[in-house]
Amino acid sequence: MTVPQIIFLATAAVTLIAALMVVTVPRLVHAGLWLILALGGIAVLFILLENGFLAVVQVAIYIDAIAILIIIAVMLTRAVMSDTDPQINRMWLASALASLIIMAGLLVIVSQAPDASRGPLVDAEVGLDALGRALVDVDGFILPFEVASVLLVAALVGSIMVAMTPTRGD
Amino acid sequence: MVPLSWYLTLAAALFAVGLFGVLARRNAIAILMGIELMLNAVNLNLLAFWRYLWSDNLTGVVFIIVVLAVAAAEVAVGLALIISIYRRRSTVVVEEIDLLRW
Amino acid sequence: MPTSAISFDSRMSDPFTTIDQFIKGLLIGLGLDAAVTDIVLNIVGAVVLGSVVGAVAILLIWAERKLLARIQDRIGPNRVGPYGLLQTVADALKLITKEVLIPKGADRYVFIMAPMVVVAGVIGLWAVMPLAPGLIGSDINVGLLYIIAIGAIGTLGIIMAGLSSNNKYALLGAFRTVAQMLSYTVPLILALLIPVMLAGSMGMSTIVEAQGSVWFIFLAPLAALIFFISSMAEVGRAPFDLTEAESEIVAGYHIEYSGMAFGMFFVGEFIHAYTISALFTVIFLGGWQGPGVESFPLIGFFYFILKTSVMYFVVIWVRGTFPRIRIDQMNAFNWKFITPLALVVFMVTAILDKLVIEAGFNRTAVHLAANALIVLGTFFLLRAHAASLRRRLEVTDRPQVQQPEAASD
Amino acid sequence: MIETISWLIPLPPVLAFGLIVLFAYRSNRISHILGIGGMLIAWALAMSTFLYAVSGGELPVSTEIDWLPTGDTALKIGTWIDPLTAVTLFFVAWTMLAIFVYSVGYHNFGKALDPKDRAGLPPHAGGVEPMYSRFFAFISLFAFGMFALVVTDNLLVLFVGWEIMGLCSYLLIGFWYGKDSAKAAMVKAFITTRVGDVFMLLGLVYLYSLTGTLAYSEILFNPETLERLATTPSVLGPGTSAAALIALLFFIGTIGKSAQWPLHTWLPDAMEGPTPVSAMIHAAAMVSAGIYLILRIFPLITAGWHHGEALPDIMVFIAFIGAFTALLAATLAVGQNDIKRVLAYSTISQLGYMVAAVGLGAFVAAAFHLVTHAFFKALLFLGSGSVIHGVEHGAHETGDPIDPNDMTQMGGLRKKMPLTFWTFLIGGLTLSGFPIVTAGFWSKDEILAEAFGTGHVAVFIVLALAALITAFYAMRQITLTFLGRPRSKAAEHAPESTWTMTVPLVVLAIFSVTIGWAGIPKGFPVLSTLVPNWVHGFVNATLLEPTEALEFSPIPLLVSVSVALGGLLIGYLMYRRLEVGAPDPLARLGRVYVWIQNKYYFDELYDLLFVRPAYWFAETIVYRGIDRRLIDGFLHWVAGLTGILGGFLRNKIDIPIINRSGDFIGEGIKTAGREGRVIQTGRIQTYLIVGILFAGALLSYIFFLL
Repeated sequence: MTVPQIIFLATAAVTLIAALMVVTVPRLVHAGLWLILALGGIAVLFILLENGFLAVVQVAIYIDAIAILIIIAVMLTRAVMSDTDPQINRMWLASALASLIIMAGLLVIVSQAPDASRGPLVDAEVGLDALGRALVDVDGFILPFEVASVLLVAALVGSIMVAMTPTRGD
Repeated sequence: MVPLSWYLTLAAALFAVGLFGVLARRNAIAILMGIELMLNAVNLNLLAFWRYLWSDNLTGVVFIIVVLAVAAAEVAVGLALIISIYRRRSTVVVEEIDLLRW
Repeated sequence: MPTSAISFDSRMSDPFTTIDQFIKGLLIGLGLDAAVTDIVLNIVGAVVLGSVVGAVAILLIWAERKLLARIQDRIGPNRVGPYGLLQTVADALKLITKEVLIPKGADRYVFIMAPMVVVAGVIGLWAVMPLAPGLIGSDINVGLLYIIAIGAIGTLGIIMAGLSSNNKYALLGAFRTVAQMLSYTVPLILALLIPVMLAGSMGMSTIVEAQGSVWFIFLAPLAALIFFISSMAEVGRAPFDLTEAESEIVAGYHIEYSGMAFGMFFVGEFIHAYTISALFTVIFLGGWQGPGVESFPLIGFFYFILKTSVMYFVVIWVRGTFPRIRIDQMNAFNWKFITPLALVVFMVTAILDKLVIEAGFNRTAVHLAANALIVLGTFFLLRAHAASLRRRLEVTDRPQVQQPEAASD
Repeated sequence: MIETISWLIPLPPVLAFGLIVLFAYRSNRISHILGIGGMLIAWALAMSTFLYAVSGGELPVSTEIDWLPTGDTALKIGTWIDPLTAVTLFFVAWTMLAIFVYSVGYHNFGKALDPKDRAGLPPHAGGVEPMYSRFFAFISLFAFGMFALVVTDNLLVLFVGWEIMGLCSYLLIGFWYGKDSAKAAMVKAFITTRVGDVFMLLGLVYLYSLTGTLAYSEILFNPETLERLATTPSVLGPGTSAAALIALLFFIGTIGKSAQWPLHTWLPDAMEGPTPVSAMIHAAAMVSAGIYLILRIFPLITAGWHHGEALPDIMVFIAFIGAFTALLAATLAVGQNDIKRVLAYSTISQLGYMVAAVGLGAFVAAAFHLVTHAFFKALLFLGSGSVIHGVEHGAHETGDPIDPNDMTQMGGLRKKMPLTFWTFLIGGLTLSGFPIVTAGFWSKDEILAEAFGTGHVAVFIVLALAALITAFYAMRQITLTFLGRPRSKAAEHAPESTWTMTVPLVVLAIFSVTIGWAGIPKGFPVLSTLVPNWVHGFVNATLLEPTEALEFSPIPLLVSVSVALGGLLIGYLMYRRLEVGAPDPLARLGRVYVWIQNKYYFDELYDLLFVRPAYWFAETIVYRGIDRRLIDGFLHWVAGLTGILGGFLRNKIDIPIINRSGDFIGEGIKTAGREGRVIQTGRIQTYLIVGILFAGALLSYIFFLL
């Protein structure tokens, strides 16, 4: 057992438990907080994978923005669904079965993958510079980058339009 | 040294957990949370593959950035829709949102 | 936390590296593994940094109370210790001995965790703060991004506090805080991008080193101003302290907190303000840069503390002299003024940075001139807007004998 | 240069037509600016062409381009400028320009629109014509047709222009389509001229089938072709040559267009249109086109004949028709009281002169008379329009309900309308052939001299007699209209017309006098030494085989002078003291006068011979017999059969078999849907679960069992 392995196992355990809590706890606010924990675990795993940039981005986007948005949405809609109501629908058993099937299938595939047991490459750490240039390079990824930005603008405008309070004339 | 299969296994488990949330939760916001978990599982996979197999190639990282952007957009629009539905129909339970059902 | 430890590439004359090497050698000599040594050293460093920052808060509170008193023509604390220096210690002792009340119906664990999250989020920022040449918790290359990411964790703590208190004033305060923090993050990030462009890196020490000849406040004064204003709003200091406006929502999100739980929020706010001052110093005032740093790196630390303290004085000064603004003014100011302005400055700086590459007098002059032009343009736009507003007011104030043509004007 | 100009001459009017019809129809001012502007440009182009021709430019000018491909060859379109074209352009451009300008005043431009006026009816009193812009569009198109006919280099385009003018005359005669008489007149004019056109088209086809071309240069000015046509026997039999048959067919076209007997009946009725239209038809364009045609095909008519030989049958026929028409129409003109009808018969009569001249081989005399006639007849028509306009105005002012066209109601207008009187007097004298000073004298005299000189005494006598009658009715008209005392209140209050109407009159009057001096015959005492006979030399150059100028002979001159003066004198004496309500002095002729007044019953004759049989045939044979009995009967039978078949299909097949099975399918689907819809929970989660389970099952089947 090396140090990275210990860190990985600890983080993985925390992440998985937090994820399980997210889908099972009846109080949605708590689910949101557990979600933050799970996402933070993912960020730690990103650091373990030696990509600090994505880890920080993960924190900035998922925890600071998405998770907080979700919690606010929970707070805004809390009045209609009391925490004592069933939070799991009647088909939860079938859902669990389906999820297990998916997981089993994925694990089967993973177990048969030829490279599954290999370690990380030695020459890691592609610089932030290279990533930045690749994102705006015509021969690189400028198209997905621009498409993502257009998508974000569209989503911004769209969500404002959808959530806007209807005016009196509506 | 952490083998690649550990990450893949963790991602598979996380994906399954998120899928269970999507399939079983009644609250629309909780379903969104499940979707976020699934997306994160995918991101974890992508970065693990990048780190273990193609670290000289930036495609995996760019893919994650695109997934992040899509996730942000999805949450924004999704929450806006949920709040809009909540305003009009006073519910966020997906089973009760059945206006178009026969 | 990042695995890479204190930077190793410092010169041998660097005292901090020497200390690091010495302790490391000592531990390895005791029979520890090299990797474990790194981890231990990291933990020790983090503990020392956090403790020192926490201890500094006591001094900060005293300084602020004294200064505010001077501004308000009072004397301030002067009974406990010399110049009342131990007043804060006494207050802390009182708070620690008091019971932490947890209201009925509160969400117990979340309630307790909230102040910790707030304080942890603030202290976490110091991990990437370059205190002196070579003295930095972790010199990651995405330092500024880290600042933004971790800085927003405080928001989470405030939401948790507001949610778990089971009190409507707390919830309202939390909502206000979140709205304010999320909105002012936009101009804050836009303003931070400008020094990133000028320095060509997001790494904190790189940014400091880039200011060897000219501080960025002279290259980008408008960005500095925008950063200062929006970080004040992020902290929730006056005049943006409407998150805890006593006259409106009693005490905001921490209304139900008592004892040291309340003390943590209190301390967290002061540390946050000091952190913002330190950040401003690092990003715009050249950090530890100053005469003689080349030969004696230790002086850099004092330069840093000095500049930060001056900035902290400015923060207190603003708090003591500005009235609180209304919530609609807060939002309008952000979305209608400071965000567009930040966008304009950002674009202009980006273009200029592309055009004038080599450092020197030309670069400074061009950037300063551009900033001055933007200020002038903003000034005239505001005047025109004010004039049109006044005209509209005059038209609507007119008596009932309105001409039909007047409507079309 | 001249080639380009020759192409451009017809274009401005048609452009003006298009612009007026498409864009300018709302504005009267823009409409007439466009119309007159287009005409002015065409006039300038025509004048420059004419000047080029008379200043000794090389003639003929000929250009052509391919138009319609017809197998190996192509129909050509082109221009052809020779002396005949030049002089025709000259009078056409001048008279048309005068008519265009005159129309502005005639249609009361500048006055307000009378609210009582309706489109399709003449304005009641002094108001502007409601369809003002439409009028200018039509006459612009008319001008285009005439110019195209004149400048073209082949008979096909000539025919096209011919037909465009036919259409325009139809439209313009019926311009006031609200009047029943105008409607009848327009139909009559159209159908009557169509009779001639059909024969002309036959001639075209026959000519094309023989020669394979319709270009002037390859037929009319190609001696080989003419020789071949003259010697080829026609389809009618060995006695006639192809040239003669073609010439005859073309000549029938001229009979229709130029209103020669027996197709002359449409022309007097054409007076229903506005007066500028009458001038257009009678002087500038329509009827002149007929004469232009026979002048143009003169080489074809005279193919195989040489000057001084005995006339071939076809020429005798043409001369006979011309002379007969001249006399017939002149006698008819005497009996008319309508001021315009007199002029209409006079036109027919004068055209008869020209046709007779062509028949006698007097090419130059016919062309000369065509030019002079165009000017003085346009002058007379426009003058009569001015008179009518004035009398109408007077009638409206005094409330006197008279027919403004009736000469017996006029009189004494000399004082009221001096300018109109003097110009009309010049026109009338020119028509009568008043000696020496008028152009009509010289041109008519030349025809009489030709008839006498070539030894056709019968024709000469007939024409001289017609000239006498012409002078008589011209003087009768002048006297009745202008001299003596007013015979009605309207005539007392008739005002002089506006300048837009009188200026064209003056211009035309000047031409009516001066144009004749170009054609003073060689050997005429005194004058011929002063002014050389320019026309003869110039126009003769058109022909490959120029006609010879006759030796001067005093006999026809004396006859001509005496009949002109005599006719004028008789007319003045008979009518100078006509009182109100008094019968026409001619009524003393008794039965003959009745015949004249009824136009020798030609209309009734044609009605009996053609119209009634046509109606009877249409009603009895075609409608009752074929249409009702045969076609309708068959259709009714088919319809009944179809009905029976349809009933069978509906009751035995459609309802029991198709409908029932269709209903069964529909109901079955509905039932299945009603039962099956419970599967659709509407919950995506359920669908997802089912989908994942099935996908898992499928994948595991593929993965493990296969």
